[in-house]
Amino acid sequence: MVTTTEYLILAAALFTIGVIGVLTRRNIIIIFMSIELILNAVNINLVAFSNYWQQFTGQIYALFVITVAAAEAAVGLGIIIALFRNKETVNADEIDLLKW
Amino acid sequence: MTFDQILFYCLAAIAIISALMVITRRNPVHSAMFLITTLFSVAGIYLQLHAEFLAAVQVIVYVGGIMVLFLFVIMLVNLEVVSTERRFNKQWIIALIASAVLLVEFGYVIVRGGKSSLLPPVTGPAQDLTRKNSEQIGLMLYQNYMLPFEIASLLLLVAIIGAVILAKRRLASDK
Amino acid sequence: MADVEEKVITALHDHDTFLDSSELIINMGPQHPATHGVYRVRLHLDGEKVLGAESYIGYLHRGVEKLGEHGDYRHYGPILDRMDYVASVSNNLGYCEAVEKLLGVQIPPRAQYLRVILTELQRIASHLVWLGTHAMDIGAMTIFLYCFREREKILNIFEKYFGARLTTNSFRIGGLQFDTYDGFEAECLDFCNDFPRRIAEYEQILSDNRIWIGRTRGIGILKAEDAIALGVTGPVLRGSGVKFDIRKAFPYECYADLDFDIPIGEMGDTYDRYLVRNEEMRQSRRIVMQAIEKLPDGPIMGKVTKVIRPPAGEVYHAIEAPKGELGFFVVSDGTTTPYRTRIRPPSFVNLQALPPMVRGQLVADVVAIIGTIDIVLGEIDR
Amino acid sequence: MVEYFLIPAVQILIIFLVLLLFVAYATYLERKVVAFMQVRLGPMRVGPYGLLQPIADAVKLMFKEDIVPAGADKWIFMFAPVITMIPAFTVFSVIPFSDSHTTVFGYPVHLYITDVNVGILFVLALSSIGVFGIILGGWSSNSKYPLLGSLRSAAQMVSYEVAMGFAIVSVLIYSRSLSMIDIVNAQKDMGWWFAVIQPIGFFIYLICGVAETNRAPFDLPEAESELVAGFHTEYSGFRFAIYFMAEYANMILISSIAATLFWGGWLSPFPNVKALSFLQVVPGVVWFFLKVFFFMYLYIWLRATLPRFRYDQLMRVGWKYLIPISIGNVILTAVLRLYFRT
Repeated sequence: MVTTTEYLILAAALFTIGVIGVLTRRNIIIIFMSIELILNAVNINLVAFSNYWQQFTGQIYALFVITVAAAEAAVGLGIIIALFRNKETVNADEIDLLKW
Repeated sequence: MTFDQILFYCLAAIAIISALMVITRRNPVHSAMFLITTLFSVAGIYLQLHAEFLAAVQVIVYVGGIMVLFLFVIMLVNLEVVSTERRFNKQWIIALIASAVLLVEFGYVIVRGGKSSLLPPVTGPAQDLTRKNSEQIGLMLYQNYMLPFEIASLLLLVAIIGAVILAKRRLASDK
Repeated sequence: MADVEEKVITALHDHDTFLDSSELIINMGPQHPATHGVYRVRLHLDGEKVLGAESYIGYLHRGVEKLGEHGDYRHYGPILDRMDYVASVSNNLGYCEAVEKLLGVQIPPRAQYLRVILTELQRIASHLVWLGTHAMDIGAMTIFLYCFREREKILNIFEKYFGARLTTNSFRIGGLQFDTYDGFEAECLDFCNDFPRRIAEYEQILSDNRIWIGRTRGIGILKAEDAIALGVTGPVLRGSGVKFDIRKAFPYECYADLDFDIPIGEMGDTYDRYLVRNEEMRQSRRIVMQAIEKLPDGPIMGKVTKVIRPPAGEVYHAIEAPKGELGFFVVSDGTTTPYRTRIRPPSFVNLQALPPMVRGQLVADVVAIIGTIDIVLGEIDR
Repeated sequence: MVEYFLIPAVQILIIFLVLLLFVAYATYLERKVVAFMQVRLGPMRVGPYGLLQPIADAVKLMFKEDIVPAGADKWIFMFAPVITMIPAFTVFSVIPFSDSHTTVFGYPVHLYITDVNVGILFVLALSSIGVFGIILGGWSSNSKYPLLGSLRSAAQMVSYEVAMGFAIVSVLIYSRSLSMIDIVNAQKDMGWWFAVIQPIGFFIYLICGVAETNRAPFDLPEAESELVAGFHTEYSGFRFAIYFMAEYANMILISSIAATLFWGGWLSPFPNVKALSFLQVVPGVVWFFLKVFFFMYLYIWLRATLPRFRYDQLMRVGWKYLIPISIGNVILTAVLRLYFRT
């Protein structure tokens, strides 16, 4: 029997890895992928609690999180393309102008 | 150790190792590959938690949809210089310290929470997660969570339009 | 002309690409399934859209023109077989007539009719190869084998008559080397009687097919004035709506006695050229049937000396080869060797129309357009 | 232990081997059928009527040099064909070949590997993975034609998956279950194949299925005349064979799903008509494979007949016609189902 705590530890680890990725990487696409990692960590928590309480609410929340992730990926990647078109870079630290 | 546990530790190890690979690989395509691996093992963990529908959705939406989009964009903006550039930004040490603090906090909370069983006990009638998973999720989505569901659909619509407008080629007349 | 060139040049330097960064350059060929030989076209792409195209030719260069200046007049024939190798008969016809013109020789009527029969059969065979490969480029693979089935019948006739299937050679300066074999007329008529049914079969597969129409209608439009400016001839010119056919405009051999129509297109797109060539096959069949009906008896060789020594002078003579105007410019200095043999191959000139035609189309259309021009690399590179 | 591990393992092995054989002979079938449509004979040299041709092909491809292009991403290049093949074969674990079961050494054995309650979602999920092998294979080749081919296929497969999903949803509204077995049983209870009740959904599924497997007339990712061989231009030898096998396995898969969802799986035609009950003498497995064979034949027939679409036309067909029609079909089906509840 795997306890809820173990799921939470896994989720915490994934979350932290995601945060490290967001904070350290330059490539904006990889930053986006790290955000997906964070969202997944949250989903594991939601589903683990859903299992703990024997309620579907957690799973449905996770479903909404996936929906939001899809929307976020679509818009985010659109932004990356627009950015690349204008600046010819995908490095987050080179995009340092508010206006060009 | 039961079969369940062995499975969990395998999946968790795969998830964490490939998550580490995601944030350390130089080539974005490799990162995407490892992210797909992570997503798969997370889907496996959902299966362990009796969330079959969610596991299927995870694979269909994340792997089949979002990651294809990612790869598509990586190929569109494929730069030769990527392979020679610095991977990490300048403040990576500070970032690591901050993340370490975060991890410690998580660990503290989880260990404390686990020991003193801070989780409240089950309230309300328990639902049987194992039977007719997709049917029950469907019923709940369309009855109890109708409004959030509609809002989510609206969000997707906005995202579609937004993505199209953002990625659309600027016409010569706009310039 | 200048206008067309301008368009091509601006196309090559137009950097308005999808990501506003770099255009994609693709080398289609020299090893590519759809370039009909060792032809290389360098495409400038924006995603899938073609911004410009440059042709690179010469991979099959064998010095055909130069070889003509090194043997005597008769020796040139077998070399010319290898020029447009899907229409060998037509190559020889053009050359022989040019030298005959230079010599001032009249060839006997039987030889004239036989030449017409053979070249018209060759036109059908050449168009069949075109239809098969063109359809294959667009993805319809079955039609290819159907076309080759009919071509096989023509090649069987050729094999019996010439002794060869591909590099046929029996046209001599002054007439023909061989007379017909027994049953030649019957076999030709047999083919002609069967042929309309076959064309109907091809058209049944393609003409009303929505995918085929979608892939060819409005693709690679060549306007009549552009076509004339580029010097395009043959079915490509006629597809653009210009009624010009050397067989009618400057009749040679016995074409003046034969009754046939010149089909023309309306829009000048790939579909029109497809229809024009299909109709040309029908007209060629008509010509063959008439010629066999009228085929006179008599000698097959005119009065030509053993050693051909034309008077000093020059001549340009063009015939309507399957692909367009095939012209031979022969200069004689009074010796037994031509001083200069210059060839105006239709494929080479027609290929000029490729860059303006593919501009703004998609990659998939490039192969359709290369197919519709109907090039043979042996003729382009010579 | 025997029930949970051994029997499924043996079943998986048998189905895998049978499937490999089917894939090999699907290529033979295609070559023969296309040959007969094109007035020629097809393979005739290896074995009687060329029957050993697939084996000869496999041996040839095994011994060919495995070339990795210079500048290619070696690991991804070597791994990509496998990514395409694994899901194509895995999905067969939920395809019900028949509902009959026998007893082997005292253990009940079914003619399918497993029946999961999210069966059709499992199918969709796994089939959406196959596209990665194509994208990554094209990208890692470090060559332009494969890259164009893989970008095309990514766009194509993602767009046609949407319409295909909606076509399947229209069936699910009637079957009220995601399990493949239940879907067939629902057709048995209704007495009609879903193809009769859902003609629009059936045709959309067929079109999308052809597009999903990158077959003519939607074979743009590997359009021979334009992109040389599309995403697998740079592949040779055994890795090419894996792509090839995955393509044919996917064809069989799409045919099997079409048979299961729309043509009543293992059911005999018109199971409710008494006069036709003699058809039930034929075992369900035979009916199933006859149906699969028909769809495979349809694939080959299409390939021999139709020219290829152009990229923009393909996208237009997908987004402007198939997706709206399939959504409309789902709404119509749901409304009808609501008002004529049976």
